[in-house]
Amino acid sequence: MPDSSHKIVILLAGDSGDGVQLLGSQLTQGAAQSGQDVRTLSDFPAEIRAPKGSIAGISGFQFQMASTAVHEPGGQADVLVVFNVAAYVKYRDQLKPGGILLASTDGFDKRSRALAKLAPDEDPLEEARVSFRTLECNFQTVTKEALKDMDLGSKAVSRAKNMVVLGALTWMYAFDYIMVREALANKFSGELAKVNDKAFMAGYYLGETAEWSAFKHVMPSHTLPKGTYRTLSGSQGIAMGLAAVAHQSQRELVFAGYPITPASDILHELVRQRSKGITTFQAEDEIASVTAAIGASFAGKMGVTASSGPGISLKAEGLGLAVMLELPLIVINVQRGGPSTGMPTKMEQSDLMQALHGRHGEAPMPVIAIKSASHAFDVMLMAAKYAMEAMTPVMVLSDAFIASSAEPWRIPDLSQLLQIRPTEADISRMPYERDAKGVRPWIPVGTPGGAHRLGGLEKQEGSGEVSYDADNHQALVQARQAKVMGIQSSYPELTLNLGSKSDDMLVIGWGSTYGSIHTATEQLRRQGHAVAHLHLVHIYPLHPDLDAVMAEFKQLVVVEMNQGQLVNVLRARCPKHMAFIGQTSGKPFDALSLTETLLNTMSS
Amino acid sequence: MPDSSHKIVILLAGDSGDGVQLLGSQLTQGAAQSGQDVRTLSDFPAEIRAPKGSIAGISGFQFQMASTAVHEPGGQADVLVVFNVAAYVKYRDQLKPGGILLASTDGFDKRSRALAKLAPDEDPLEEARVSFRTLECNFQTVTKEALKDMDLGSKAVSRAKNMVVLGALTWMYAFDYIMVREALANKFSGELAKVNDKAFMAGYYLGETAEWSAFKHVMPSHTLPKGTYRTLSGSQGIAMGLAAVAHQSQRELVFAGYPITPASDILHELVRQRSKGITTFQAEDEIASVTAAIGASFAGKMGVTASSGPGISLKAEGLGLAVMLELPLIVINVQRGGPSTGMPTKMEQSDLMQALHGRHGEAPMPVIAIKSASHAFDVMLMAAKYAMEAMTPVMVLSDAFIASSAEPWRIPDLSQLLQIRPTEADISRMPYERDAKGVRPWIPVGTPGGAHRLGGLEKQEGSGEVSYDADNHQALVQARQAKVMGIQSSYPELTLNLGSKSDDMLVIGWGSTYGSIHTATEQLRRQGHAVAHLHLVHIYPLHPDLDAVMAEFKQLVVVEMNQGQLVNVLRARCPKHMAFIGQTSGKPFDALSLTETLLNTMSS
Amino acid sequence: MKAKDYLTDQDVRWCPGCGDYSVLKQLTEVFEAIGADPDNTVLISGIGCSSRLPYYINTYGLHGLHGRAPAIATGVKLASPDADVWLVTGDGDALSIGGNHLIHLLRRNVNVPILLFNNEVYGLTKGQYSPTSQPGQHSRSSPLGSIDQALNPLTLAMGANASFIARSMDRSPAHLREMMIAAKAHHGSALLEIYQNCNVFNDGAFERFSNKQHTIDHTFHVEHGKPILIGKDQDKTLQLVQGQVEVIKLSPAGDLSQAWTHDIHDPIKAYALARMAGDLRPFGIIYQCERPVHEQEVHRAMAEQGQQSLEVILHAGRIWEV
Amino acid sequence: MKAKDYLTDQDVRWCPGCGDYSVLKQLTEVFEAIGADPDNTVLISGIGCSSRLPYYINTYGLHGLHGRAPAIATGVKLASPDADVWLVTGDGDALSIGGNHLIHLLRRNVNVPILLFNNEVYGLTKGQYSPTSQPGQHSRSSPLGSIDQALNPLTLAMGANASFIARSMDRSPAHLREMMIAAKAHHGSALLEIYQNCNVFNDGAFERFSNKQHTIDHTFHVEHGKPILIGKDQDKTLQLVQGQVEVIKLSPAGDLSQAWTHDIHDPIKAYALARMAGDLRPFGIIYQCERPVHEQEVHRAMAEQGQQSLEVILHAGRIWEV
Ligand SMILES: Cc1ncc(C[n+]2csc(CCOP(=O)(O)OP(=O)(O)O)c2C)c(N)n1
Ligand SMILES: Cc1ncc(C[n+]2csc(CCOP(=O)(O)OP(=O)(O)O)c2C)c(N)n1
Ligand code: SF4
Ligand code: SF4
Ligand SMILES: [Mg+2]
Ligand SMILES: [Mg+2]
Repeated sequence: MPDSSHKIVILLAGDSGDGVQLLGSQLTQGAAQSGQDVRTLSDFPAEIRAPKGSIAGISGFQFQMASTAVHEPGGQADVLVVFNVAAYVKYRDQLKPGGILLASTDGFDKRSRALAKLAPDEDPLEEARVSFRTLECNFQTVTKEALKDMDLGSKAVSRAKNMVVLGALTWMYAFDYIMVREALANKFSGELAKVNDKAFMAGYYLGETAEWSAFKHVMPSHTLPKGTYRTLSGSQGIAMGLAAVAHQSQRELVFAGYPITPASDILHELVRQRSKGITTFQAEDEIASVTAAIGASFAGKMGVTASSGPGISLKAEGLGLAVMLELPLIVINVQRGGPSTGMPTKMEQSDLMQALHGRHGEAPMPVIAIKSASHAFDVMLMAAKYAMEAMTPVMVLSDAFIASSAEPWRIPDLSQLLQIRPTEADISRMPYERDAKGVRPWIPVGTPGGAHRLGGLEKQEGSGEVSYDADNHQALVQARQAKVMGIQSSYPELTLNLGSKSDDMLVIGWGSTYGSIHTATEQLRRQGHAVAHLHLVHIYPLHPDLDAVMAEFKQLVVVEMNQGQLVNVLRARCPKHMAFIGQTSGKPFDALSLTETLLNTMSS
Repeated sequence: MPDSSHKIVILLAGDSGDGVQLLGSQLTQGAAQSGQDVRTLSDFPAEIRAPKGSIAGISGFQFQMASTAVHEPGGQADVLVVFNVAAYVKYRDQLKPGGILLASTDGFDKRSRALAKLAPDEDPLEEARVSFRTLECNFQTVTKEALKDMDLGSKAVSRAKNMVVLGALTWMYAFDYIMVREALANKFSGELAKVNDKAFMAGYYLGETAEWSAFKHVMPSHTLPKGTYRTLSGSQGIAMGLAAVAHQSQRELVFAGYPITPASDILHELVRQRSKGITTFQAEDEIASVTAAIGASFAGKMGVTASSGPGISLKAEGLGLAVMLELPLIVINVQRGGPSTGMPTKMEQSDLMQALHGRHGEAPMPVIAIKSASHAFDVMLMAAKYAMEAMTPVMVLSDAFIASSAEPWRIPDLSQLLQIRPTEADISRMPYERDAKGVRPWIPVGTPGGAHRLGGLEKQEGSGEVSYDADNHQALVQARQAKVMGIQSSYPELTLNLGSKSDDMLVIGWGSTYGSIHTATEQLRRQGHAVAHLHLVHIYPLHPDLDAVMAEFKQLVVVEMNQGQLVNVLRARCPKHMAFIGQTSGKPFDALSLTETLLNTMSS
Repeated sequence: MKAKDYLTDQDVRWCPGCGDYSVLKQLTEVFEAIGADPDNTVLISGIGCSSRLPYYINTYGLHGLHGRAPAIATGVKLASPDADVWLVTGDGDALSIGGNHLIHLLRRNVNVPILLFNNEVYGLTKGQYSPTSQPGQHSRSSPLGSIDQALNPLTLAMGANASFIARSMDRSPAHLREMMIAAKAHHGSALLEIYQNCNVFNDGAFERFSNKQHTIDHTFHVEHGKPILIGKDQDKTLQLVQGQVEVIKLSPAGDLSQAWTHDIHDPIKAYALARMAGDLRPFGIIYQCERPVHEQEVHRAMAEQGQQSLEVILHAGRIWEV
Repeated sequence: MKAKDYLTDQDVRWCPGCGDYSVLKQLTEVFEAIGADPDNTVLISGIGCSSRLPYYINTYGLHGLHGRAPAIATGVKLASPDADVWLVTGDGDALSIGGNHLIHLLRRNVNVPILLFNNEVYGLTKGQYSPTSQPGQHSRSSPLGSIDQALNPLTLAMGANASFIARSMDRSPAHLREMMIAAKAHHGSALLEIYQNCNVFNDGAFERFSNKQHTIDHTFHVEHGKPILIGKDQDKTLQLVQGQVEVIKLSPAGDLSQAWTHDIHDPIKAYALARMAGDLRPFGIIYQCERPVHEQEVHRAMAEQGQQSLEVILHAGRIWEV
């Protein structure tokens, strides 16, 4: 009898060669198209291709789907699908007791057990059968059988295994198999398309024939607002957001980057996307990319750059220059585990203080934090608005989780997008003559009569000529600061993400912890606790109403994936005791244990 | 009748070609050797050699001397010595009403007035005679006369003018002219020595003959502790401090730098000094210098690097690596006016937040602030102690003011210097196996049986092998933090620099503001106000007793040459209201106006 | 516009006697000669005495970061491919901290003339030895003589596959103007090394090449298709002997067929000439070739590949209706 | 010690089939052959797949920062001039972000052999084009073909006045070992470019040079004092024609006196050989010369100038008693 709970967490795992990420993206796409809300989380191995069958080489893909809104990829999994024993060993602790284990038994043979460094006589499936509801199937054989008339080598057969699993799961959750099939047809061509389709259909029929009906689980459909939908990852959200910036500002963009995990995907998306009005440039390093972007902004296009960890550190000097030149610039930091090279594929929110202060001198610049893939799109528009309207570099914080996490997204109506009005090329003003908002003109190279000189030395207010005058410097330090504070007037209203001012405790977060905090807070509220959630988008300047909001609550807790960064910023401006919950494990908060931690914080 | 007040501020100013800096250093040296306490301040023009006679090209040298302890170069001058009209125009506002103006009239002719862009008929001396006690003398003629039998061109004569002035002032303040003369004899040789000596003596006799006796001012002598003295600038303090580090730690040093104002002088001093055990390396840029220093530390010597502004920003990535490798490293930031290229020759304390947070990831490192030239010497020993005993990079903050400011310094007894015991090359421990203090071993290249591999990726606690494990990362982030906190156990006691816990208000500062704050606080105390002064040396970790000390006072004020940096760090840990007094004009606080501002803060 | 109209009203702040004045002057004269459009001309520099030049010229200008001028200029060119961008840099700026950006600019062949002021010293920071300083040079950071080997900007450029390299001198105004015009006319990155005297920290570094009395013994001028002739009597030429360039007498005297004929398109001989770092050095255009220009390639590829509208991008791939 | 004793117990984490395995293996064999002392051997690398190598070798090792290995190695050498330091780097690491440090290391002539793994791609970041990628290369950051011109590591090194340049290949183990030994034996910076196949992101980039069937048409080996002979029948040689290296038949056939004799000390011909970036390329030691070694010069100068004790330093200059 089909089960029908509202939320299911599925974790897929296998060798990098098993195509787990592809399986995951097709499956979540199918889920979304079948009316589920979905959030995903990829867990890449650190190596390009670690030895086959080794634990280090396992790649994971987790998602949560639900017929109501979900905000995070979920904690412990209801279903674990493993292509081999190493995958099982790596992830068994993440499967709920009594959860479903779908195991490809061909990956559990003696050789596989040896590759996973298990004792020769150890059969982990024995133990599994006790703890979990197991579904054991030799997918290799099934795939071989399905493709027998296609004359393929065993490697090619292996590679189609993920399609069989895709079919089986599509059946199991009663996704619209025609859509999934169509999507495959669009993605692949020629021989490969045929192979994949056959394998997919074989998987789809497998459930029936193998009598897996007890595992079948029909999900009720999530009622979403009407519209055209697509799935969106954080990297895509940023790339599309930049396309939207070009559209809304009527300014072309120059994106300059240098490959680094996990920021590189933005460049990859941009070159694939071939957006009208965006020129991309792969520079020789991060210093060249930030300074090339500054050059582009000087020339009158909008310069954008992105990086992670080490690359962001290298851009420090360039960002200071952009502050001094008062040119628009967007810099995107896709945070990863630090310090130094750290854990490049893992997530962390430990660059916030660097975003605020990682430059010499008084060099203030707006900092905005992305909280999810779809939010990435909106944030790019905001960042560009502030950059082009206030003539300032803007730092956007994303992270490794957001970058690859995907969710269904309603494609916005272009007429509803944020308006951006770049500062005018007003040559009647001197290069550093400020308008009422404290903003100097933006005069692109080629503007008749607009010739002017900029530089990193302190400049005379107004003329922009070099000046070492004491009072002028004092005034300009303050003018640059005031101008940045000025963007507050464009901020949207500050609203609680959950709860109201009459609640007792306020949980404050920023960035990719959104989903976990939201879920945990929701849970506490359901349990009757008066807990509210506020997720900060504007880290600098903070929202002008924030102090007042914080003052309304008896208890304040800040949750971050670091050792305490935003919390100290807030402590410096709020006399109230502020609790802190931090984690730097490279993984997102588990909503369940976060709920408990918050509960303890409340009662303590 | 000779005057005899206890403190005199003298400001010398002229074209860069006039040798004002040399005059200043010889004069203060003479003052110090004649028993005065002295603090100096150089004001360099931004250009190497701006057009002769222009205001932009004026170089200034100010000092305060006193028969009691002085702590800063003073605010408004009692005496202004100008070599030309541009110098007068630039600095006239800095001379006290009724102060003495000593003007070299040859620099006030028509041509000079034109160069200074004055109206042809404007004679500033007229106005000067009203406001000041003027002493007018054509030093060019005096010098020419003095050197007439030496057959010199007018340029060479001009160049000796500063020696005449030196002689005149030596006479005026009754310094020991034999010592000054001797010093000149040591500094110059050959023809030049003769020229200078003649000019000096001519100046010395000038006072008598010119009947300047009314201006003569015999300073009582300052009673200093017995010992051998020398004058010391901040750059010298650092260079000698590093020599002392090599001596005390019995470890050789590798200093890697890249020229930048005002940090370059450290490299210049080091190459001149030729210290036993210190290798210097002028790298191709700041990134190369910090990474070469790290390489040296890996090899087993103590790596040191220094820079300013833009160069420090460029080192961010390297510092993060040093944190991860847990290798000793000293990085010295001689702060200057920012942001960006900013005001390279001016002082500012605006890099404190960068020192704390200017790296991606959780990358804590000790930060120590130098408060004066002599303190620089002591701080280098502390920094090296923490670096080598806790295996950590250490950031030392100095600034443009400290770098060139000079003071008399008692040469310390070597047996009294701070002990440094570098972490041992204990190969019985694994490379990342920590001792009781959380410190890993330091195993120089070449240690038999010590081969090991380090890297910027997160590492397994103990073995140091690469690890992406979540719990391990969490633990190591904390272990690195805890280890840095551990240096607190080596801190000297936290003592108030002035006043006691029973006072009402505590003024907190750090770095080169020491002199101004000290003087202002002293003044307030003299006026009967219960004000204490605490000058922080350890910025990170803060002194463990600091919170308790702050809790004792009713009122807290933080004074910094920035827009509010330390103050926010303290606010985050102290619920009390904290007032802030900031300045970013590129100039030190004037003690007099600081006194007033503090007074206003008290009563508000 | 006249040469002087290209000057801003800013006081020029170099030391009296500095070679930079000459370069500034020649540049304004070149601007007059080529009719440079101030609205479409951009000077990009790094940090150093030389890099102050843009402040004095009445066009668009950006005084950037130490060493990063090539990257900034690349960004300007990507955004405004048709702007006339000039790069202004020094030996420290271009070859010490900025060496990497320079070689990548040269390899990409971004269309900019590069004025590299080589004074073999860091002027602005008050006289430390630079990568082009001669071994043994006394300076503030090498009071007892530097031990570093010198970098040769011209061979480095040949190593990075530059499409134009030339050398001139502050004290040869006419030649300097000619070289600037040639660099501007070149289609691609054009590296012009300018020997420039820093009379404060490295006075006379190029005395033997610039002093009229010696110049004839220490310099020769190369021109495409013309024989290389050396010495007061122009009776000597060069030949390559086992990897060394040697001076030989023409024999029979005056027989120009024996002379090394300069071919700006010959990279190997250009490299040989560029290596001449001793007491005899070539001036003029040493090498030139045609290669695709980066910003044009970028925009050509973009045009070929087609650019998508926002509407299309948002709806690309799998979409569905709810 | 045997080759395998130089391996650590770490799992090697390169993709199966990666050319890096061969380089690792040859290096351990070279260590056995030269009797490398693990206590005194140091491998310094940057970031990249190739730069992971130090983790697998049981000596001192430092996996540093992307592009900065040359600077780190220089620091190690300044502190420990007698340590046997090797530099391990990739085309992205050494030539993209790290190009400047590399040329300064070469110019200073720090005594380190440099193993430059050139796979013409960024492997670790999953396959973007690199500075050595051929124009038109399809990659994750250039799905429609890269438009950048390639940088040539060997000409770049000649431009920076390197004292040793050589080329070998992952698939020629014996030759690779020989080149490693020669690089180690060289007194100064020794740049060894190793063609290395990245079978995941740029498979077959060097197929024509490494595939036994083609190699004879596309490669030739140079050895000092030996004639350069080309082709299956070794009946061709090279000659320089107007700046181009051309293949010509020996005529009369077999007359070696007509052949280009390789002279590793000839920088001009070395540059000509290094420029051969097409379908026929040289392998072996292309150039070598003796120049002062940086760290030795530093310590020689220090010894000559004399080092002062702390006591002397503190009391130098003007002091007085109170
Ligand atoms: C990142 C950074 N490092 C160092 C400096 C200091 N600095 C300014 S100019 C310069 C050297 C300039 O030499 P060069 O390019 O030869 O110019 P010149 O003054 O000789 O014309 C240095 C080291 C700086 N401004 N920024
Ligand atoms: C400062 C910085 N920028 C970027 C990166 C990301 N990154 C790591 S390796 C690499 C390229 C490596 O290419 P290569 O040196 O050719 O090594 P390969 O992997 O091909 O052996 C890049 C861009 C980084 N780690 N640090
Ligand atoms: S320091 Fe040298 S290069 Fe700089 S302006 Fe003066 S003379 Fe010219
Ligand atoms: S990505 Fe390429 S270079 Fe890196 S390990 Fe795999 S095959 Fe080797
Ligand atoms: Mg220079
Ligand atoms: Mg590579």
